[in-house]
Amino acid sequence: MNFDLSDEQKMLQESARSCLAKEFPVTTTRKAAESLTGYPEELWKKMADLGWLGLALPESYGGLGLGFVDLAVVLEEMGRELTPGPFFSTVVLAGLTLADAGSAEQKKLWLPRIASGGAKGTFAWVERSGEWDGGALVTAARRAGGKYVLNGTKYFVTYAHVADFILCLARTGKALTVFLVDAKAPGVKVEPMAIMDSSRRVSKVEFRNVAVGPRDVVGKPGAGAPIAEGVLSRACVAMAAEMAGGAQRVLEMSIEYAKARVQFGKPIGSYQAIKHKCSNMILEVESARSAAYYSAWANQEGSPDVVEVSSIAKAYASEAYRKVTGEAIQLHGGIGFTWEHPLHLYFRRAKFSELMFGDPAFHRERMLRAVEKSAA
Amino acid sequence: MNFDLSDEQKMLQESARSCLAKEFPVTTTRKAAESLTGYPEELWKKMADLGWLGLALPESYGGLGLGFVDLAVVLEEMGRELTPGPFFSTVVLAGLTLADAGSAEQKKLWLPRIASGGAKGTFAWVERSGEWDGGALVTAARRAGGKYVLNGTKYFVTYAHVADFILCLARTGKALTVFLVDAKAPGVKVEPMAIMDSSRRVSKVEFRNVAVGPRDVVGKPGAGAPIAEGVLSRACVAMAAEMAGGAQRVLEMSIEYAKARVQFGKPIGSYQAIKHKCSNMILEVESARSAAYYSAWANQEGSPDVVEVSSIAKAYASEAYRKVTGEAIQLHGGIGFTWEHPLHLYFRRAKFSELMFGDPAFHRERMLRAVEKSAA
Amino acid sequence: MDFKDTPEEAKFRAEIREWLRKNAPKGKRPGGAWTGSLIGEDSLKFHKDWQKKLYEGGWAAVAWPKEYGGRGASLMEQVIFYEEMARACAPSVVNVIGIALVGPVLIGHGTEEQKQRFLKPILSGDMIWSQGFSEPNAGSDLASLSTRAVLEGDHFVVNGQKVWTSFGTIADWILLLVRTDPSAPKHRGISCLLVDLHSPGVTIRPLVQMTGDAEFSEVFFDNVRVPQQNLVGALNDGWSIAIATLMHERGGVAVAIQVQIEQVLSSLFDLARRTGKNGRSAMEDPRIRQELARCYAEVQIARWNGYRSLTKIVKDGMPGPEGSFGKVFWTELNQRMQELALNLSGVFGLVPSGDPLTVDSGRWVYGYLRSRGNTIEGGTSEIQRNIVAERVLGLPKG
Amino acid sequence: MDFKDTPEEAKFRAEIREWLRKNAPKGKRPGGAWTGSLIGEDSLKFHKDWQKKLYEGGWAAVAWPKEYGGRGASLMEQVIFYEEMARACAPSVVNVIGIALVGPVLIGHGTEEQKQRFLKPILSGDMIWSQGFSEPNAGSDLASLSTRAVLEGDHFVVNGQKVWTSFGTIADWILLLVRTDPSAPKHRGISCLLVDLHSPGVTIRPLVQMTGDAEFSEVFFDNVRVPQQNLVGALNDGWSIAIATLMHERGGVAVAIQVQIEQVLSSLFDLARRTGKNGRSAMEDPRIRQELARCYAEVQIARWNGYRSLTKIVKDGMPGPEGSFGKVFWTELNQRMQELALNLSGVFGLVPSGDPLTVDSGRWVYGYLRSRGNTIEGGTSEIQRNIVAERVLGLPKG
Repeated sequence: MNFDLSDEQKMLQESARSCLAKEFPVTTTRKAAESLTGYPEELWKKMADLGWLGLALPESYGGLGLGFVDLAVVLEEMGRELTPGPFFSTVVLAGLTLADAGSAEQKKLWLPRIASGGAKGTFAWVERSGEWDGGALVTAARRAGGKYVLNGTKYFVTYAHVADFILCLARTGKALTVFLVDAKAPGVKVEPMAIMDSSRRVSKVEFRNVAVGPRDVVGKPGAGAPIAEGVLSRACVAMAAEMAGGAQRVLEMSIEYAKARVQFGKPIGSYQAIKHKCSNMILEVESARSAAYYSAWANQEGSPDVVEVSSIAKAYASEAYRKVTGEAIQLHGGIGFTWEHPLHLYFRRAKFSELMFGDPAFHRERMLRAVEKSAA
Repeated sequence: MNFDLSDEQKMLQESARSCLAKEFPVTTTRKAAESLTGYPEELWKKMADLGWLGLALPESYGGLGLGFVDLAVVLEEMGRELTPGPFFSTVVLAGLTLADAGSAEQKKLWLPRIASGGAKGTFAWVERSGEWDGGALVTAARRAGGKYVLNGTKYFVTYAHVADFILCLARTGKALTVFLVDAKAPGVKVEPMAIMDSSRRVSKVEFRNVAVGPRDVVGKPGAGAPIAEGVLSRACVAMAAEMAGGAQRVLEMSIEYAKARVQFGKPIGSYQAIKHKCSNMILEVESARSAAYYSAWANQEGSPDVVEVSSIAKAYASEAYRKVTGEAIQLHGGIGFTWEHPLHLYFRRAKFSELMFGDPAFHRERMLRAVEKSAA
Repeated sequence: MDFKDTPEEAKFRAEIREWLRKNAPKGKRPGGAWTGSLIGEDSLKFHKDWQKKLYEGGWAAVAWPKEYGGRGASLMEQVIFYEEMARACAPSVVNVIGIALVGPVLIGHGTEEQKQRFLKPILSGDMIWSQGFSEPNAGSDLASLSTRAVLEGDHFVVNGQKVWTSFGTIADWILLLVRTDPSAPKHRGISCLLVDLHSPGVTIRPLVQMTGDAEFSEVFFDNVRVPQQNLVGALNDGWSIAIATLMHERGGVAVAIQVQIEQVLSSLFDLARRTGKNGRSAMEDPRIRQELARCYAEVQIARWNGYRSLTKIVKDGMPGPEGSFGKVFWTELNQRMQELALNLSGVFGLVPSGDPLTVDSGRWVYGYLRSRGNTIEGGTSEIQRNIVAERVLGLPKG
Repeated sequence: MDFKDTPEEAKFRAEIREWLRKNAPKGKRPGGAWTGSLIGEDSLKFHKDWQKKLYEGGWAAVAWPKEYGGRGASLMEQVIFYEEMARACAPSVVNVIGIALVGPVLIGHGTEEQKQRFLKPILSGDMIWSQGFSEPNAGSDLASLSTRAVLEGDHFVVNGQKVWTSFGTIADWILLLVRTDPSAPKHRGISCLLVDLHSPGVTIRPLVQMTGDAEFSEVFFDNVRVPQQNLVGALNDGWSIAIATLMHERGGVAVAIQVQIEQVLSSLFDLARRTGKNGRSAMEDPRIRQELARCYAEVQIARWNGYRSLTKIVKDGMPGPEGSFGKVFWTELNQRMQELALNLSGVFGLVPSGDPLTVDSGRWVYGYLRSRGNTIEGGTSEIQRNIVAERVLGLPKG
């Protein structure tokens, strides 16, 4: 048993930290987040150059063939700086889904381009009901001749406004199917949405009579449910890693401030109320990290407890992140409540991450069902 | 608007406090609680002498004709010292129920004897299901000739082992009816139960083919549900008052200890962690008291929000009491964990009070239904 | 113990209710309806007009003595006033600092000249006030403030910086705490000045808070000259005035706050009724019901605590222990209500105002962010808890 | 990163599993099955017999070096040992203080004579040990202890009182912290003695705790004579030994604790499955499901934190930050699990062991009460949080 990063993973961690913290710190990228695309183009190029985009994609398709743990290392660092951009959507949601369930043709077409930074993808899931349960979806693909005709509206599709293709979870009769849709296809309309988390971009995507060929089915027709389950598990773990990184960064800011800020003649960090607050924060941050990495490993190894541990990681990390960012604002007092201080960006991101891909209650229920199923 | 005790009520409070704290403090009555009856007989006599037993009973039946707020004053003081004995069962559960819904004959027979200390009563409600919802009850009274035949088993009947009569909530067909049963009647079997709260006595009461006459029906046949609703509301308020008193006493012990106990060269009460703990404790104690008295007043005045506010008081006060006693043990450290220190008696009482007559979740649901009903 | 109006109270209630029925503005209002925001010309004018109307009706400051244009209303009547204002959904007054803080300070400590000059325009809303207490290095530890005022001839010369100055961008005047004796112990060298914000040397910079709004400002003083007659109370006696002011703030605000959290609760319930969750109304979800019930219960308890506190103040001139934790209680409760409201709509709950998908015009997104400030401004929850522990429970100072 | 056994670990696991299959006691056990109680003759004999069997099989102290009768097991092997003991529902050893604390202290700091004399009977369970650290006025502030030992000729004369002495009533010997230099700074004047509890002048009084059991004792020393050769380590160097001992306690206990809370979780789920709530299984109640899921998740997270900590210890000799809050994590989690279990059965959950209506032989009533001690004993949660803040996060001392 060994719960530690390898030396290579530690090097990856260091290089990611120094790249992001020095070249793309939150203090500068928050301006880019307000730009048209929502992220600096040079950041995306840098990620491609460093090999991050193909990190966990198979070597045969231009990737580095590393695992989800390596990916988690990078995601944790991105979480620290609230790195904006379509990394999560392209790599975690789209790339790994194709690598996992796509046809040889789909892989050959898209994976090398993803790895090189030449293509971006995303995954369209939630609809107006706001529910993450596949059973609630109404977007449907109707068979017409040898094709499918896709109709419906998806929301909160991350970075769809820059995506080349969109994986869309849709109903085919009673079952679900995942379709690979060209973002420029006739009938696809992408409209950016405003959200509280200004460091991430999402869109509403309308599919109106979009024609999709049988070769654009990911996996088999009707096999969308297990594919979506995999997408959800990976999204959970990736977000948990990001959240652990963000919470860690917020904790560090808080400790630094608690040591420096003097009130009543003493650094506020010498008061027990602040000490105990910080102590609770580190408990939550480290626990979130443990859960993120354990579940990353489980996903990487295809361990039978994948669903259960991914949901634990998502539920725990998002509550931890929310609490830690809230406490950090409180600890910082007035300065933490300003627009200028980056804390509120973390606070906003925490809430978005908590609700996106299912809230903690949803994941506790998902987890418990998986536990019951494996016990039965 | 005036949310304060009257001068008379303050005098009652003072006299109750000095009587109970000086003559029957928890440190001495905890021995009596292990006796056969579970309380010192002289305490009961004293209560009768002071007029407490008839405090809220009509003057026409030998009572003092005061209100539920006055009763709450006495109950709060009893809560402070965990006063054992059948006061709650006899006065709140039995006496007020007869005063509210009993026939003239029943009142004439029992109320003066209750007021003088000459008779004790109780109320039998919960069954093996553990549920407080009347719909879950199976104890049933079958009509046979001009009589009823009662069969079933009740649990957690407070001080039934010393009661002269038992009000029993039973099913008559689809409806519920309350029956007044002589505790010595053939077929009634009272068996003491062990419970975690050693300062209160409860029994299992079996009714096996117990014959009850039509004159023993309280209110009308089939009118048990609203009567039980009244019993439940009054039980909630009375327990909330007791709990507020107990929590207040525990807070006082904690403050005293925090001032006296020195570790690392300073009284532990000078450490912020202890300060904030105590600060949270007083918030909960005072809030529980506000809720107890507001709901006592609402019951006294027959205010339309009785159900709602009684359940608020019960739910809030029991969570407050549990938290305050738990924190108090923690604050006392080792000494608070000993058998000898009375803190654990309060901790036990808090848990019992929390679950008896419905747990906080039950009361939040009851409250919300009442709110919805009054809004509709 | 009695929770019904006395005949006098009932009369007062009928009077304000009737006046509001005739005079409260109807129809659509400029600006964010739910924020009571004063940002923007339209919104400021709307609120100033409303204050003028209140002033003309004699309702601008019910708590002030009659001789100064108030109604000498008892505390209970003030409660009734706020209750009826809320019932009529009447807008708040624009000059809240002037009416709730500066007016009472001047009535208590001001010279006759100061009263003559300032009280009427405060009431009418013609002279908007702000409060200059906090500084970058004097937050919880307010008494360590370092903005200096030096008497030169018949003027004070003021230098320094204030922060978290409410209404800074729309205010005409500021109630300022300054250090006038740097050699004295820190509570003893502070004075209280009335400063015209249009004076040369004053720079006001909006302080954007995490909501994106700028309710507050930073105010810089660079050799600002303030006439000596603008000193309130005695020289170096400003700390006791500041404390009295903060007390006013807490007392006055407490009543209005209760009305506000009851409105939040009511909107939260409305939202729950309208929201679907797992194919049925959120109002039918047992888990959400528990959370709603918890909020409902605590809002009532806050009200009852408030009633007890008011009764105590009326009888003894000061609140009991239940009055000391009111701010901690409502601010933390409000944070939970805002959070629950956001969560009800799932990820759609995060769409802010402006987007067509926003829930309740974005009030919950705004409220979720804004509510984080409540546990900081006007004394952090940590400071509040220390105060309760030391002053109410008598625990030794750390 | 890999969570599977290495081949060596797998071999070790197979060996202990096989031995337990053959040797672990089967059938009904004396005493409270769920408390692991040692109270009562029967129960004590049962546990002593079991320890003898472990000793004969060479399993009594896997962590000790081979030369002293242990197996020199790695930390991972110790984890495996505890996991397999739990899997086989094997009883715990009776002489836990001897094996987990006194043995390692003697191996590290004892004289050759002390090792020869004490180690073997510790292993075999023939000599039961207790630990005498806390005093009535030295709880969290342990270093302020005042039990005195004065060297007179070749004996120390000990006077004073210890409290919360575990196994006091069944122990033969005690590891005692005493003050040997009252004039030195408080951490510098403490020594560590091995004291025979059968010595004249020792009085042991059972300390009944709020559960009604007496796991602990008060021990009084009235001119107790202790031979000089029973001093462990150097004179006045006892504090560092005490700290090392407490570290041992925390490290060793952590592994066993994880197994215990997993058992609590599993029993809690069993109970929920069996319990009816509003006409259906509690396992179908959405509110209870959330609470169960929360407990389940946190138990897993405690395990993962433990794994990280173990990995760190193996690599660097000391745990990382995730190891510093383990006690706070499990003790507070356990309190919540005990509470949830009680609540599941409603008011029937409060019937203690002995009454026919009791749930799960009263284990939850007992556990609810007992769990309150966990956040106090071995360093209160408050002290633990201070330690994390100061030593891990580097915040300044108050």
